Amino acid sequence: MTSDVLIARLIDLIGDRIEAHASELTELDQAIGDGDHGDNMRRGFKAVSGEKEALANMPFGEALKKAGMTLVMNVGGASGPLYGSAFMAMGKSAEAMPGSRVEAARLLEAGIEAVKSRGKSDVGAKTMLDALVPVLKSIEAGADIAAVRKAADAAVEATKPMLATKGRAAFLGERSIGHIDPGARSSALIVHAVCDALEEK
Amino acid sequence: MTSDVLIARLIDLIGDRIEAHASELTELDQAIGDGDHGDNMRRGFKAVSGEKEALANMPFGEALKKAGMTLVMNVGGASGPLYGSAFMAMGKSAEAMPGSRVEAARLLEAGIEAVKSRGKSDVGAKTMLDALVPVLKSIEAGADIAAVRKAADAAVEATKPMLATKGRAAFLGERSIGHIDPGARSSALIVHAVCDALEEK
Amino acid sequence: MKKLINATDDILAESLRGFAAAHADIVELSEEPRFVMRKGGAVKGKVALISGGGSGHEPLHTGFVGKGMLDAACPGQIFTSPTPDQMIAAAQAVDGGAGVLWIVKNYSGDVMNFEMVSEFHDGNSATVLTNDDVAVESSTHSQGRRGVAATVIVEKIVGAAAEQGADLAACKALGDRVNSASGTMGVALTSCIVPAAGKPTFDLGEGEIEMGVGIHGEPGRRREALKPADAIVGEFVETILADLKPASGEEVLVLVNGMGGTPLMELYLVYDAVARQCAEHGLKIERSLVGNYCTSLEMQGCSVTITKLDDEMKSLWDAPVRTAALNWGNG
Amino acid sequence: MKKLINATDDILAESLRGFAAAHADIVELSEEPRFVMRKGGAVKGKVALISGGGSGHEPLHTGFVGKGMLDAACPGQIFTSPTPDQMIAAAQAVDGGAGVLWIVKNYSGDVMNFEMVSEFHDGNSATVLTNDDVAVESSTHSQGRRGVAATVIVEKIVGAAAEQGADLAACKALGDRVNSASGTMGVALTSCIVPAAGKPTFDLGEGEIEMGVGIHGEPGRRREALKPADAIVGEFVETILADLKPASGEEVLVLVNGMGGTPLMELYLVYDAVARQCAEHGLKIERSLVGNYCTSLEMQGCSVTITKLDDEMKSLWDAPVRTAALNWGNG
Ligand SMILES: Nc1ncnc2c1ncn2[C@@H]1O[C@H](COP(=O)(O)OP(=O)(O)O)[C@@H](O)[C@H]1O
Ligand SMILES: Nc1ncnc2c1ncn2[C@@H]1O[C@H](COP(=O)(O)OP(=O)(O)O)[C@@H](O)[C@H]1O
Ligand SMILES: [Mg+2]
Ligand SMILES: [Mg+2]
Ligand SMILES: [Mg+2]
Ligand SMILES: [Mg+2]
Repeated sequence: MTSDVLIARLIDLIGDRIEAHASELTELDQAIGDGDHGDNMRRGFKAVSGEKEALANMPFGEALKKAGMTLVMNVGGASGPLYGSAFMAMGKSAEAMPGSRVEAARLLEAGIEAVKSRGKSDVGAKTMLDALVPVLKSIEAGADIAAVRKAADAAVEATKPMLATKGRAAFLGERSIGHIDPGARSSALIVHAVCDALEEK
Repeated sequence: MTSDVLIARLIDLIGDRIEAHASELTELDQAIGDGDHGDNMRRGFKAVSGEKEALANMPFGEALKKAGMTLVMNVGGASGPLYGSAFMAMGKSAEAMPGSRVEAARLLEAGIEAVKSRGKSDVGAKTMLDALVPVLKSIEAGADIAAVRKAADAAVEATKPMLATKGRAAFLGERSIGHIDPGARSSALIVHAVCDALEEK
Repeated sequence: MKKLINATDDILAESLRGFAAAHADIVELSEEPRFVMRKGGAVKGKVALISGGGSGHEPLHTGFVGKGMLDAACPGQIFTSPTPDQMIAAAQAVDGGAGVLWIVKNYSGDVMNFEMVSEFHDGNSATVLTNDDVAVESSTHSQGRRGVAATVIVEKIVGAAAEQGADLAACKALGDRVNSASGTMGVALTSCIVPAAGKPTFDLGEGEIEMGVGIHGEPGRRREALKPADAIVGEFVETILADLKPASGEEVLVLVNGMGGTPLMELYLVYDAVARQCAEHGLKIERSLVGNYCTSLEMQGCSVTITKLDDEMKSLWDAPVRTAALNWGNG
Repeated sequence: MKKLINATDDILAESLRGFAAAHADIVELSEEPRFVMRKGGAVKGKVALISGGGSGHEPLHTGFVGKGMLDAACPGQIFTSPTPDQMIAAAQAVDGGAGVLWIVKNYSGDVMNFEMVSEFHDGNSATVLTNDDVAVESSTHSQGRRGVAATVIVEKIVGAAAEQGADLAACKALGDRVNSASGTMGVALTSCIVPAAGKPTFDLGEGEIEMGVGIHGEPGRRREALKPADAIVGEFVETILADLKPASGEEVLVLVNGMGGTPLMELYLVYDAVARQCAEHGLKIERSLVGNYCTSLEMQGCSVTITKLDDEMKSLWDAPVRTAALNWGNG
């Protein structure tokens, strides 16, 4: 798959998955947040979809940067700057489509680092990082696509017993325990969409 | 029964009956009014009860006038001026306890006339007059106490199909049909209490 | 019933005490008999404006007591007209020698109680009866129309005139003129809960609204399916304009009034709809007011009032007012 | 979901249009990127105060734009922080050369978006982060406390100082001081409904309340049985005073803030309870504000804020302000 095709497929697949799961994300956010995560993600990736043509014709890194900026300027909330910064950082870290597992891991790592520094957070705080970092680890450990998917899903489940210490859920203290983190779930959805795109290759 | 005993009994019996049926009156008023008739009546007759001692020691007519004034100054709404004016007018019409059926009818008639002129209304408008006037007619027709009670209850039921043209229910137009008028019901309650007192004689 | 209250019987007393304490620079409270008056009481030589009515419509009327608006307000029990003793005491406290103008919303209870005042109290007085609610066609009943949110506009405009020295006859004529130039219609999305009743006055299904509702949870024109704000406003504007018959290009004041439980965000959205539709009808909105002014406890919903304006009314609307709920033009 | 709206996606745009039209004498609206600014834009030589945050808290912040308060407000989607482009455009429009003071409520989303502004836009600026919510004990989380209704007080007092010519450093220091002198706690009787979600954020039983709730329907300290207003206020006052540790006889400002769906009658009743309890604690309420100022859509409930006052803060509180939601002292 050429870079332009991959970019277009990624945009479509991520957009579809977010759209299909928007109410689920909102419900998760209603339990321990403010009930807007589904709408935030949908608005952001709709805006990215609106730029599909232009993005597909950019170099891979530039497209990621531009998509990140679009997320920042359209999402708002916590997820806007976090996903936005992640995509921008990934775009900065790699000019072209990653050609190997190692390059793919480097790309994701750059995104994760951006989330950590933007969110002043790390794994264990019951956030999207608790989905993204296990996925990175599984890639680094040589997992195949099916195993990466599994790692993402397991990581999402694993946020359930966590006590939130970052984001809006942190205000709940103990009451945040027992619920899946909406940002972890949306991260897993994106991971799934990327896996689908890669399988089409 | 002497006038003072009768006055005290009337105050107790009317007060008890209103208290026991306050929620019923409110529910009737919720359907075609504003849901305060039970509370209005209870507040008014509680205030009258608070003056029982003083009222019992007054001449019958004076006690009625004073009770009417107490209703006017404590009830508010439509029922305050209406029942208040009725009691005041009855007090003006008779100095002493009515000694005969004819005198009793004259007393009630004075009250009814006061309601009509205060409310600029007459029978058929789905108001308390549609309970009071049939009761007066039954007394005039020579009914015994049991029959007076029946007349009151039948009159209350008969307000159900009426179209309200006076009071708050009038704003409902056709939608006022099918509901009992709360003021007719409270009038019947008072009539029942008076019948009880007379039976104790 | 979920309310921020202590005992049902104490709601009114405690709420009024809180109101008087929060606005001690503007009002004084008499607890027995119950009335709120402009701080300092009677203003010599000025017509005294007194309004009153059942409580539960706050800020109406207590929130409109102060310089440039009401001299006193008599709050009755919740949804129950006040009693004559309150009105008499208020009149004695604020009559500055130029007479009293009673401003009364057209409900039989209110009308009768205010009527009784004249039987106990003499003094120079006149009454303006507001009856702006166009929801209920007047032919189907003999009670006339209800007085609702335009009462606020009457109180503001006549209050300004009285403050500027208009005499009793002029105040009365002006009040009648503003009332006749006004039409209101409302909608409820939910019922209010009268505390003494403890449960909703009516039950609306999840997808239902009550069009033409009053401010006591009285049913209105009809119950129907929830519809978009534009459609609700469309019916309001059509009905009001059919009644007011304004000339094209006529200047109007628009009041979008919340019923108590509807957030400002929705009220401004309704105002946007009214503004669009007034423009389509060739009307010029010269003044506006958006907020909770004539409420019905915690009811969700709103009403729209349109008042045809002339230059005198416009300048009186703009005149200084200093009350708890309306405050502008003060140095 | 029952709301006075047309389509969910149009709520914000239509509501802002209505707001701007109703207050055209005070504000101007930019639709894209979205911000509301003081009519006339930048005031030369004056520090520009800009706030922003998710919508659904009206009148916060748009209702506080105008002379003596904010120069601009950036409304995000409902309960969602605005995006950096809005802040940048607002800063460009209102910066009068003396720098920009950002007033931001402490939520990670808001903080991150405002932080990003500095990465795209340079210019002299400082930030006041409000975090007055004492409901959640700070030890149990690392997010710090939420910014809630005291934000209104910060905006009013710093707005007055900026209007009087205070420089950026002084405005920033004052804002931090007012914030530290303030504590807030809230309660919900019902949940709000985020339009895009279409159903209540949480379910409270008929006899339940959520103590320590935030302004987005986030759960608070605990869910418990409905209790009398005095008991609710008792817990608020104890918790706030434990945090503020005022001296006996200390002067305070009290804000009783409605969450959007609670009528004024109840808010004044709550104020009465606060006044009684402050008196018991030997505090002197020198200033007060009662009404819907920092809301949570149609949520029923309220919050109480207590701010320790000094003479400077008192005089700045009294200084003229002319906005849609606060208006006093104007000739
Ligand atoms: N400081 C942070 N670091 C990492 N992720 C965070 C942080 N704060 C929030 N998040 C993530 O953002 C998600 C919430 O996003 P969203 O609901 O869109 O924003 P908001 O919380 O502002 O309403 C959380 O579920 C969490 O995964
Ligand atoms: N004009 C009138 N003439 C006679 N009775 C009336 C009139 N208006 C109202 N009523 C009576 O008063 C009753 C309502 O009383 P209440 O609920 O206490 O007052 P309000 O209607 O002011 O809330 C009605 O049910 C009716 O019987
Ligand atoms: Mg959220
Ligand atoms: Mg009634
Ligand atoms: Mg009533
Ligand atoms: Mg949010």
